[in-house]
Amino acid sequence: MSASPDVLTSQAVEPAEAKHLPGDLAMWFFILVELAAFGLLFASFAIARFLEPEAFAAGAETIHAGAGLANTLVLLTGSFFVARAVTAIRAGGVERCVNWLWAGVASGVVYAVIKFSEYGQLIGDGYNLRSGTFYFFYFFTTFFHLMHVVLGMIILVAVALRCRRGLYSAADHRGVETGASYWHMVDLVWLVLFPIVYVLL
Amino acid sequence: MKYKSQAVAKPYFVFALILFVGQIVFGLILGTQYVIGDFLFPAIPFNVARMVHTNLLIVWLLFGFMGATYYLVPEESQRELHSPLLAWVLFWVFAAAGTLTIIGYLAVPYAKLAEITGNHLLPTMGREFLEQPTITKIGIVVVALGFLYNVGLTVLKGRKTVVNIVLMTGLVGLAVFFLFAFYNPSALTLDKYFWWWVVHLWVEGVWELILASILAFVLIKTTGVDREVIEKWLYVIIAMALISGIIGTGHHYFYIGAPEYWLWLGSVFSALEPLPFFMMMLFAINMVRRRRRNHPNRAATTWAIGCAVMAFLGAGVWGFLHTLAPVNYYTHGSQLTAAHGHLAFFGAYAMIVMAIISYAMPLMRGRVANNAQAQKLEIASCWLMSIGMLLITLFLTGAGVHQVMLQRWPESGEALAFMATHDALAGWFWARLAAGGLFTLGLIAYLVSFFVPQREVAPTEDAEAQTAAA
Amino acid sequence: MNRLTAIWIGLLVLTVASYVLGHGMSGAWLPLTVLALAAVKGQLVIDHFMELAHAPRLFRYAVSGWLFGVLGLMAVFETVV
Amino acid sequence: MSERFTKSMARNIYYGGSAFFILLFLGLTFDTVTALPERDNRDQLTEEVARGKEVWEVNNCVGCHSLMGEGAYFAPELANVFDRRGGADEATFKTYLKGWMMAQPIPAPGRRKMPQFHLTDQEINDLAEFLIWTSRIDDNNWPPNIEG
Repeated sequence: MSASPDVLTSQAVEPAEAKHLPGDLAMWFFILVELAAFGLLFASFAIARFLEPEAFAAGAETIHAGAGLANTLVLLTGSFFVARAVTAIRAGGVERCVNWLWAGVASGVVYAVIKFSEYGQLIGDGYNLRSGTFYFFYFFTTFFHLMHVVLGMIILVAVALRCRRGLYSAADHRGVETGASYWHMVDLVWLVLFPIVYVLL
Repeated sequence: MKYKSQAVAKPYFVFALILFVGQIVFGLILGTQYVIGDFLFPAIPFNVARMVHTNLLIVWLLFGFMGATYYLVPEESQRELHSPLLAWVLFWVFAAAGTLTIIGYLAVPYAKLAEITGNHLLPTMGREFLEQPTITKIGIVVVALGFLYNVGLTVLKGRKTVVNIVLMTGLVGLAVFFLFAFYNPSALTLDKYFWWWVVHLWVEGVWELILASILAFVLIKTTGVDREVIEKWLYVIIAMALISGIIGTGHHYFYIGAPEYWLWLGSVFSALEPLPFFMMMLFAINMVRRRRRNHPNRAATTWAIGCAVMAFLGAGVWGFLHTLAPVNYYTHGSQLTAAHGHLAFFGAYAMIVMAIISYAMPLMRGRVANNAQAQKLEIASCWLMSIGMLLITLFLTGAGVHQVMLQRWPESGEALAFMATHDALAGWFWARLAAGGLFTLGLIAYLVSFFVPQREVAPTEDAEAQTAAA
Repeated sequence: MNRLTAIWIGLLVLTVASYVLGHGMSGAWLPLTVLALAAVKGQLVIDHFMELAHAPRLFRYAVSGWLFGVLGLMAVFETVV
Repeated sequence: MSERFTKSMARNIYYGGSAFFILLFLGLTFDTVTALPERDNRDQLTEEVARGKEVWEVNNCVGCHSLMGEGAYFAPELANVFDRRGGADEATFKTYLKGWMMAQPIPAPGRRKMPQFHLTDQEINDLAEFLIWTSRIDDNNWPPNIEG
């Protein structure tokens, strides 16, 4: 399986007309349930903040917004890499697809490193899951999300390895789409989490 | 019946139903004690009757699950059971241990039973649902290990279907989580925290895997829908069950001393718990709609659909009703808890066992299905029991709401005391007892349906041809 | 420049903009603006990265509905608090 | 092209999703177990309290009563009985509990009956200590009022 020549433009292979759900339907059930879980967490966050506005305002002072900003940029970039991987495989570019996928994994690593240094600082300052409702939400929601990033990385690695073994092609690349869909969901959740936790408070 | 060894399921089913009758008898006693406080006192105090009622429930469901496993594993694996003899031996061991334990509960005071069985050596008794003497608990572990060995080898050596694998993970989980019954620290909150690993992770975790796989088996057999379709839905549904149910354990950690964050965690994740039950209901109804053939055993289909619907109502709707922490603050440990418990256990677990019994018993008795008359009676019994249980649930819900209004909602000083509140609830409890009577009628009709004479008995060959076609 | 690259750069710019807004300025309109920016970013991801613009409508509605639902709820709480 | 909804993907989600949530639950359990000694005043969990819990267990008290809302709902909640019947005073409560246990079963026709358990003075004292210790566990302010 080698990359087919670039005579096929990415436009040509994109399923513009027919309705197409990228990836496996089973994954989409999972994505919808995950979104529901995050949605309930965000709603709870809003309620908790409504109940204890001062504690939330004080808590927000102690977290590091710069790290949140950096991580948003990293995740958006990771999402972009993985979207490029899908485009690549649609054009038959197996090798390019694998490279973009690894780039996506790398963005996840950078994200995790930033996240852990952020946790390290806060824990060093004496905060943890039980330092009040604000810190519970901060630690739990971001850690829950971080675990999703890690799961997304595991999925991307699995997809990249399978892709390298030549299991995906321009004709059959649903596995790449499935992994990419999960990864973008993780990004989407962060796009909501970022303003709520890091910007608004 | 395709394989001879499937027949070992029969004694398990028969004994399960005998214990079921016992459970209901004690349920009626309890219902009566709720309105006539000294009924049968001191011969059978309330705590003894309740212990018998709940323990019989657990044990008859376990017998039902084991019978279901022995019936469906050989058929799914396409080979005989590894050791039918072991299955028989374990049947007698478990039945004897169970019977002795119940006799122990009834014959001597509980403290005496604890002393006789050496509870002080490894204290595990006296906790809700885990009242069994330590030695009985050890017996349960031994039976479970033998059972898993027997069934596990059969699955390993045979065809590995999704139904088989999901059932096995459920059964292994059941055995593993039961081990927490032996952990009983002095620190009460710690004790309660891990107690739920047995109770919640059973009924809202691994038992759901067992339920879903038995349901899938019955649906594959009775609807003729492509196995592939049923199996992938089975995976999705149980995935949802575990995703929501594992952290959903948190709804039990609100008010027993665990950290405050469980109020949020338990509320968020248990709000998702109705989802798998909703999917299961849609799934069962859909599969029956899309059926490729009309299986002659309509009663089994009725039980299967009934199970999915009642499980959704009992576990899904009635669970959600009081699962959010601010609501649960007032309803925790009230009659509402009892309402939810009754409908959830009946809908999800009692009914799935009756569904597999309904499907398998006629086959083990040499016919594809019972005759029309027997099935009519059986279907009527399903409706009677379901309506009886729904009424029990509704009356207990009424009692629960009324109890909260009188006892929990008002400030200290204005709130009614527990006993006075219960006196005020007597009307609800009388109605509940009457509904229990209706349920009992349903149970009697169900048992009678096994003895309806079969005039046009289908020959065994036909039965096998029918099953083979599935 | 290809479409994905343009969208990626747009997302980065919007992110920095919302951060600068949130930390450099104040005003009653600010939280709503930040939430609106998040909605735009989310919808871009949904349409172009997740490719739900071309997916069966049910899925696009479900995911976009989630996005606007959550952000809308936040906006309600922002104006109430 | 492969099928849109595949069994292998459904299976991966079952295994992956379960493993994910089991790990998360284990992490939370670790944090909870770490936090408990402070919430339940582990340093005040004396020999008497531990023996009292055994008295509670071997007499199957949970078969009628509830403790922190768990158990049967046939008789009153007891996690706050120390406050309700003892006025949060240890001596008062112990006197009350002893009198109560001796008086059972109360001969009132039709009333719910509590059996006579024939507890020794020491057992009653241990039970009282257990209930007093229990009443002091931080259970997020439950029950809503003194009646439990």
